[in-house]
Amino acid sequence: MSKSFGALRVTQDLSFEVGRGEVFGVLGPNGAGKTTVFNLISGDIAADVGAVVLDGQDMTGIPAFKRAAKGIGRTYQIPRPYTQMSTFENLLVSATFAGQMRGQAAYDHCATTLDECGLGDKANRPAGSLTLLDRKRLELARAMAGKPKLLLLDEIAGGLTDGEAKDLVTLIARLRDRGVTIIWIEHVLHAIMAVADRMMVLSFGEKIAEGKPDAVMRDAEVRRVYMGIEA
Amino acid sequence: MTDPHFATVHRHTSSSRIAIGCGLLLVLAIPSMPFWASSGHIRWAVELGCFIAIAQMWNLLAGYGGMVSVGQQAFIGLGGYALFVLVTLFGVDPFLAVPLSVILPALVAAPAYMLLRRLDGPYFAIGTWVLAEVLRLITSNIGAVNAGSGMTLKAMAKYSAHQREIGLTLLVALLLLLTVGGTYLLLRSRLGLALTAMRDDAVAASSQGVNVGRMRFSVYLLAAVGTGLAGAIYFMAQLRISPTSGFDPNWSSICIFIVMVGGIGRLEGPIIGALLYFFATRLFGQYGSAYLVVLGLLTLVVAIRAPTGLWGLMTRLRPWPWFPTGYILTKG
Amino acid sequence: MRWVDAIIQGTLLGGLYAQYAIGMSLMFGVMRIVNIAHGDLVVLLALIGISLAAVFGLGPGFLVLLLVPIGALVGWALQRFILNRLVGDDPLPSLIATFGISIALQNAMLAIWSADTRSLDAGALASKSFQIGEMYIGLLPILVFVTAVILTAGLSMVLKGTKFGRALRAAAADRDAATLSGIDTKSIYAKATAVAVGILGIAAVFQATRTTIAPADGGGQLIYAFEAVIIGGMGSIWGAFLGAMVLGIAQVIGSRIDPGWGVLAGHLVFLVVLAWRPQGIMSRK
Amino acid sequence: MSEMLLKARALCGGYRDFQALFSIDFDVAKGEAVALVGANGAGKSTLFKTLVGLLPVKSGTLTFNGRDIAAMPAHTLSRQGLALVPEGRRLFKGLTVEDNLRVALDHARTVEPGETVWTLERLYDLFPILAERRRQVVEKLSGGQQQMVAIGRALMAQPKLLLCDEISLGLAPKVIGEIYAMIPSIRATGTAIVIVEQDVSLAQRCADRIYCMLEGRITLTGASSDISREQITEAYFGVKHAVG
Amino acid sequence: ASNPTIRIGFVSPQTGAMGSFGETDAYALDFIRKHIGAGLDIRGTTYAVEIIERDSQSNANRAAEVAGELILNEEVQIIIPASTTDVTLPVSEQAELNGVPSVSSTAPWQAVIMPRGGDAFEWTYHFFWGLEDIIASFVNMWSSAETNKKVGLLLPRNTDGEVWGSEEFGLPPALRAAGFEVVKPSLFEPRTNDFSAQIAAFKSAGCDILGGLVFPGDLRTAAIQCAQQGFKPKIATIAAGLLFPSAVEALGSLGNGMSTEVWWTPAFPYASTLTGESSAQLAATWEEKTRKQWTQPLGYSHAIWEVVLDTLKRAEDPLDRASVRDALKATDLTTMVGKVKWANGPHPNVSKTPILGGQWRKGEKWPYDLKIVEAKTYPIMEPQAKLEMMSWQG
Ligand SMILES: Nc1ncnc2c1ncn2[C@@H]1O[C@H](COP(=O)(O)OP(=O)(O)OP(=O)(O)O)[C@@H](O)[C@H]1O
Ligand SMILES: Nc1ncnc2c1ncn2[C@@H]1O[C@H](COP(=O)(O)OP(=O)(O)OP(=O)(O)O)[C@@H](O)[C@H]1O
Ligand SMILES: [Mg+2]
Ligand SMILES: [Mg+2]
Repeated sequence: MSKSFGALRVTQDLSFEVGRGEVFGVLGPNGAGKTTVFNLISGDIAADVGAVVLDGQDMTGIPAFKRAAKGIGRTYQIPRPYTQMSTFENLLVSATFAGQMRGQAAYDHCATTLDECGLGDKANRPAGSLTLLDRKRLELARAMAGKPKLLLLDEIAGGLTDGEAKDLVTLIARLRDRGVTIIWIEHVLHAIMAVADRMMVLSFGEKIAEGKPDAVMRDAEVRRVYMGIEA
Repeated sequence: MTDPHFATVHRHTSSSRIAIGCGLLLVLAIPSMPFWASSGHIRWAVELGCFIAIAQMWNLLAGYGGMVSVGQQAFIGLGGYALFVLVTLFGVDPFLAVPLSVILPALVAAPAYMLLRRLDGPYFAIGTWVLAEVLRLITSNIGAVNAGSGMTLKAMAKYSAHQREIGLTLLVALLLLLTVGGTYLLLRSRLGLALTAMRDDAVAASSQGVNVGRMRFSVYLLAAVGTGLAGAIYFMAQLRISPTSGFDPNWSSICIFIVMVGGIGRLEGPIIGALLYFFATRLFGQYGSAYLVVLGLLTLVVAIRAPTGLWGLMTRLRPWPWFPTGYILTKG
Repeated sequence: MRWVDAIIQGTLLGGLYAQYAIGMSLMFGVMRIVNIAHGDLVVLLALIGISLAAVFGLGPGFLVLLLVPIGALVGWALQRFILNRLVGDDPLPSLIATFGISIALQNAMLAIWSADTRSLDAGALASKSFQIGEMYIGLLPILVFVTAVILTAGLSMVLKGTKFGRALRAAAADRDAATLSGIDTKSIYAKATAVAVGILGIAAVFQATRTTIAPADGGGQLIYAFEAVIIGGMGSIWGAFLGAMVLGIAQVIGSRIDPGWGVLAGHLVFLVVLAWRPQGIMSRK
Repeated sequence: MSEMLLKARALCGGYRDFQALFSIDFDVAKGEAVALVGANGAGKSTLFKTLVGLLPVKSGTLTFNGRDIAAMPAHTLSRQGLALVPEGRRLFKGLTVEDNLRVALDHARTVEPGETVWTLERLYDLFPILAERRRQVVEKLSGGQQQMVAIGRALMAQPKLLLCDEISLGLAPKVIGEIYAMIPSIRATGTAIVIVEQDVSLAQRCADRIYCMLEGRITLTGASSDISREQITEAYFGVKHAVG
Repeated sequence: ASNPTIRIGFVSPQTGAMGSFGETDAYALDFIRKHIGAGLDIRGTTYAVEIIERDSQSNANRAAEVAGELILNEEVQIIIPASTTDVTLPVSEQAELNGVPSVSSTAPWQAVIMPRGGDAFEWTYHFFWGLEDIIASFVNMWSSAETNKKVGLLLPRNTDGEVWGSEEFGLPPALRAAGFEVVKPSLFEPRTNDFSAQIAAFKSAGCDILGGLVFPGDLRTAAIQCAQQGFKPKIATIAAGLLFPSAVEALGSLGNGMSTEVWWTPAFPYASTLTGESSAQLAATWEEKTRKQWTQPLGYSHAIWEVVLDTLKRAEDPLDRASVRDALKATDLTTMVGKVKWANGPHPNVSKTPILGGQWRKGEKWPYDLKIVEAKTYPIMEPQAKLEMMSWQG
């Protein structure tokens, strides 16, 4: 995949694969192009060259809403709730359209998901009144409500307390156990290290490392570029 | 209920059951008016019905679709002209021509949307206005429809006053069922969810599986058809149409006033707003400029003090919705 | 020659639209305030000016000196007491409020000044022109155009390169954050609207000199001003100016082809520009 | 404690019909680094917004630099040296990186002679990527880059007290490291810092004192070296949950 | 002791762009209300008369709405659409369909009859002159001066402009028949800002005469641009736009010497059948009361009430629409503006009244005075002056 914004080349010949039921971590300095990769996968923006293949199906040229229905769910780094709808209705949208559920099944699924994400008591509150952190939770809940096969998580652990981060990791592990494939962009290392099966590190749109979390973190280049540890 | 996650979702309330029941009865009562009401009241019902329909369509477009238009007069004029052309030039029966008149607005709305779809917010608004002006200017240059001097619906004279009233009231009842009832059903359906979601954030909605492009298009088209139908009925009652009366920007002013004062983004708003506007104009219209100054200031006060409109104020006092479209999770 | 003449006349006509458009560009393009009463304010200022001229026997030049501060004051008050409560991401509230103001203002003016048409007599200035070959170029349109250029250049400079301009753009983008950066957003907005309406004081004098003024005339030029701002690209003052030129030239060329199609030609060009570059011709996006 | 810069006593505040702060006592001394911790929804951001005047003080007293600022208009506070890096960045969209920073410079506090001044150059040294993107409109920056601009904008105001709400949110570890490494040098110029930080050990390391908030109240305060993790955890969650 | 009440509906543009037309209507209404304050005595029975006025807001839709309301809700016996085709057409249409007599004036009869199909109507009656008269009057005026007989026509794109410019029954064919060469660019959009195309066409054809129908706002724009573009015809005769003194004043010195049609002036040799006042007295009272110069619609605003009251008095049953209609149809009355008698008309629903030609000259009491320069078409009086050439002195 490649993508340029004008003269700025954001990702360049980037290729990677994620196995079914895997938690795949994506790390990289700010501006490395991680969010852009998500936008390319979810179809929010179109790639200049390259292809996204989900379950053997080529997604190139397929608009975002169809990709969602085919099982790609995502969260936004900067939350984008439907501010005038209630939290519950926010979920209902993706359960209905991305998850293609109807009626009682959708209600049940959304109510469960809200509880799982710790928003159970805010179900009927307008999403616009949520705090930043709750909005981030809502991002996750809404993506989950769409019953995705592939879940793209963009920095959802930032700002969580240790305890909350642990809960989150547990939740993600549970999702994986249900067979959901997860790609997770995260700067909160202890959280992602706790659950990722494999990781990739981007820098200036290029992959500088990929592999098991521990191995990646030991990589000198990664330590220098990303952690700022000269060794 | 052993399943702890069996969710209970409420949509209707007792107020809504009463309101919808009453509303249906009222609408169904309209066609019976020729048998008991005075001609004057029938005419009121027809005009009021058209205002409600036009405002409700604007509300669907602006309040739910997020597409603020100041050019809905385009479709009022097209609906009206379609009727006059069908009747006068093609000799179609007027009452039969009314439902056929929505074809023209639909045919124009489709390409118009293609042009406007890339615009949002104020861009879209101005775009619709220009489009309406373009239609007005083109119409006033077409000789076959009498160009600038407009057309007259002489064919109505072949019906008796009573027959005309029966026809018109039937059409208005149908119009209200389609526009108010139709919008309500649309909003309660899964499409309603999509519509509200994309109004709040179109990008997020499309990544959640909502086909934003098609939804917007459908809403634009539906609003055009509903507005066109109302336009045809309105001008059938007025008997005359001209480019300046059909494509009068004042229609947008009326929509804005009714919906904003009534309450935007709620189905109840346009109904309350239309009632207020209609009776205020009839009661105080003869006070000329003083009345209009007050009307203007009222709009200003609503914009500042009560952005949710009269319906917003009413719900704050008594939260009794007539047309609930939301989902309230009571147990989950 | 015929077409050269058309382009020149169109450009000069564009100068007229630019006078409306640049104030609107400031309010609509930068602050996202849709001011429906823009044209009515011109009429108000013109009527005040005509009355002053009648009572004190003032010439147009002197009137400009009076109307600009009056306009600025009106603009300041309008923003301070009304529009400041309504600005935000959503342009709808300001649209509704100014729509209400427009109706109230039009009818209040009708009650005060009656529906009579009035104008300012600029004497020979209005009908004077220069002859170049077969072409006649009116002095008044040239004055209108030159004034528009000066206003555009000035305003654009203020917006781009001054502390005031940056503060205004910042306040328009995020009021709370602007407050945090030490900007008194309400006062900045009030000043900006004062500038926008002050400019209309100049437009009012020109308008009353080149045609007539009656209370219901306000809406007439409004659509052109909006079109110019959008053609140019929101927020760009030079864009609005350029948009006004495009519109003026399109209208004149259109009416040379057939006088009935002049206004229509302007609208069609607007739609074409929108289809081709919805973000406007001067926008870098 | 040495000279007090900010002093809040029995401060109450919140939103229109919702009280979120209850009788808060909160002090910051000149040049001090203070950490504010607390669970999601505890009221940290609300406290910050109240301190800088974005939300009204409902009752209690609030002084900054010896002056009562409780009723002062928010926009006058930045000139007195109070700056906030707001939650969620709140950049000026449509303006370039440099214009965002300049807006703050335009209205900055006038520095006294001898004080170190934050200039654009100094900031670009700190975040070189911003120098590269200086002419780009901010909404096209990546999340982390935007956070850098937000920090930069607050610094440009030449603050005496810098309030940072979730400063490290969205930043790569390397940048977080750099920012925290910078704190001593900021403090050295006499500027005090309050940070909201979820990483308690990091907070403890870089702050002199810690305040813990729970449900709109300060539940624990003290020198960071004196407080144990357990105390913090308890103050965090009350008695409801204890993290195992 | 309640008297039977006759209800009269009255629709006029009091607000909006056409507001100046409503001024004399409101004045006459005031007068008539006082005049019949005690009620109307009809063959021994005293009837109370209620005049219900409605504002059309210068908007044709609104005019139709209020007409429907007056007819159906207020159940008026007769309806008066006062001033401008935007009121007359929709109101007449409502009256015709719902069977209510309507009486109107102040628009060339073709503009009221032709857009509605041109056939005979049962309920709606109109008195005014027609295009054939104004053409004759214009031709007489223009023939009285030395010109090259080339006329440039300026007409707006609206009902009036369409009718005046009609190639069937409008100005162009008639003028050609009278030996004039006609330059007629297509109709302009009202409130247009640029007339350079039309002016270029007139200039290249070398027109000595500028004619047409232009409303005041457009007229000033056009006149100034004519002067700028060096197009200075010897004669400028414009209908509608020069009706009101305010419009002539708005033209500034360019208005001096422009000529126009005259519907009514204080010099008309008729008197009111209601008060016996002469035309001059009517104008004098107006000027005294309003401190404004008299305007041409004043005569018609008055005359329409003469017709209405006369009709009601003759009606067999003034409370019955059909008998009011019959009385209206049988009208034979010499009013302030001349004789009204539908039996004479060129069309069953039209009664013609006189038209003269006038020229605006610098005045004494008021800035500009309207001098009658043409009275051949309807020789009801002697001309007051001879048509002079325009000076175009800016
Ligand atoms: N619409 C756009 N136009 C121009 N440049 C863009 C646009 N979107 C992103 N960029 C640039 O592309 C680069 C990659 O951005 P991206 O958001 O993918 O980074 P990221 O890896 O997610 O960073 P972070 O960790 O800070 O969120 C950045 O330098 C950014 O400035
Ligand atoms: N705009 C608002 N209107 C009403 N209540 C609000 C608003 N913003 C926040 N609140 C409420 O105020 C309380 C405190 O919120 P605040 O944002 O200050 O918490 P916080 O400690 O910053 O949490 P976080 O870690 O999530 O940022 C919460 O209960 C929240 O729901
Ligand atoms: Mg990112
Ligand atoms: Mg917070």
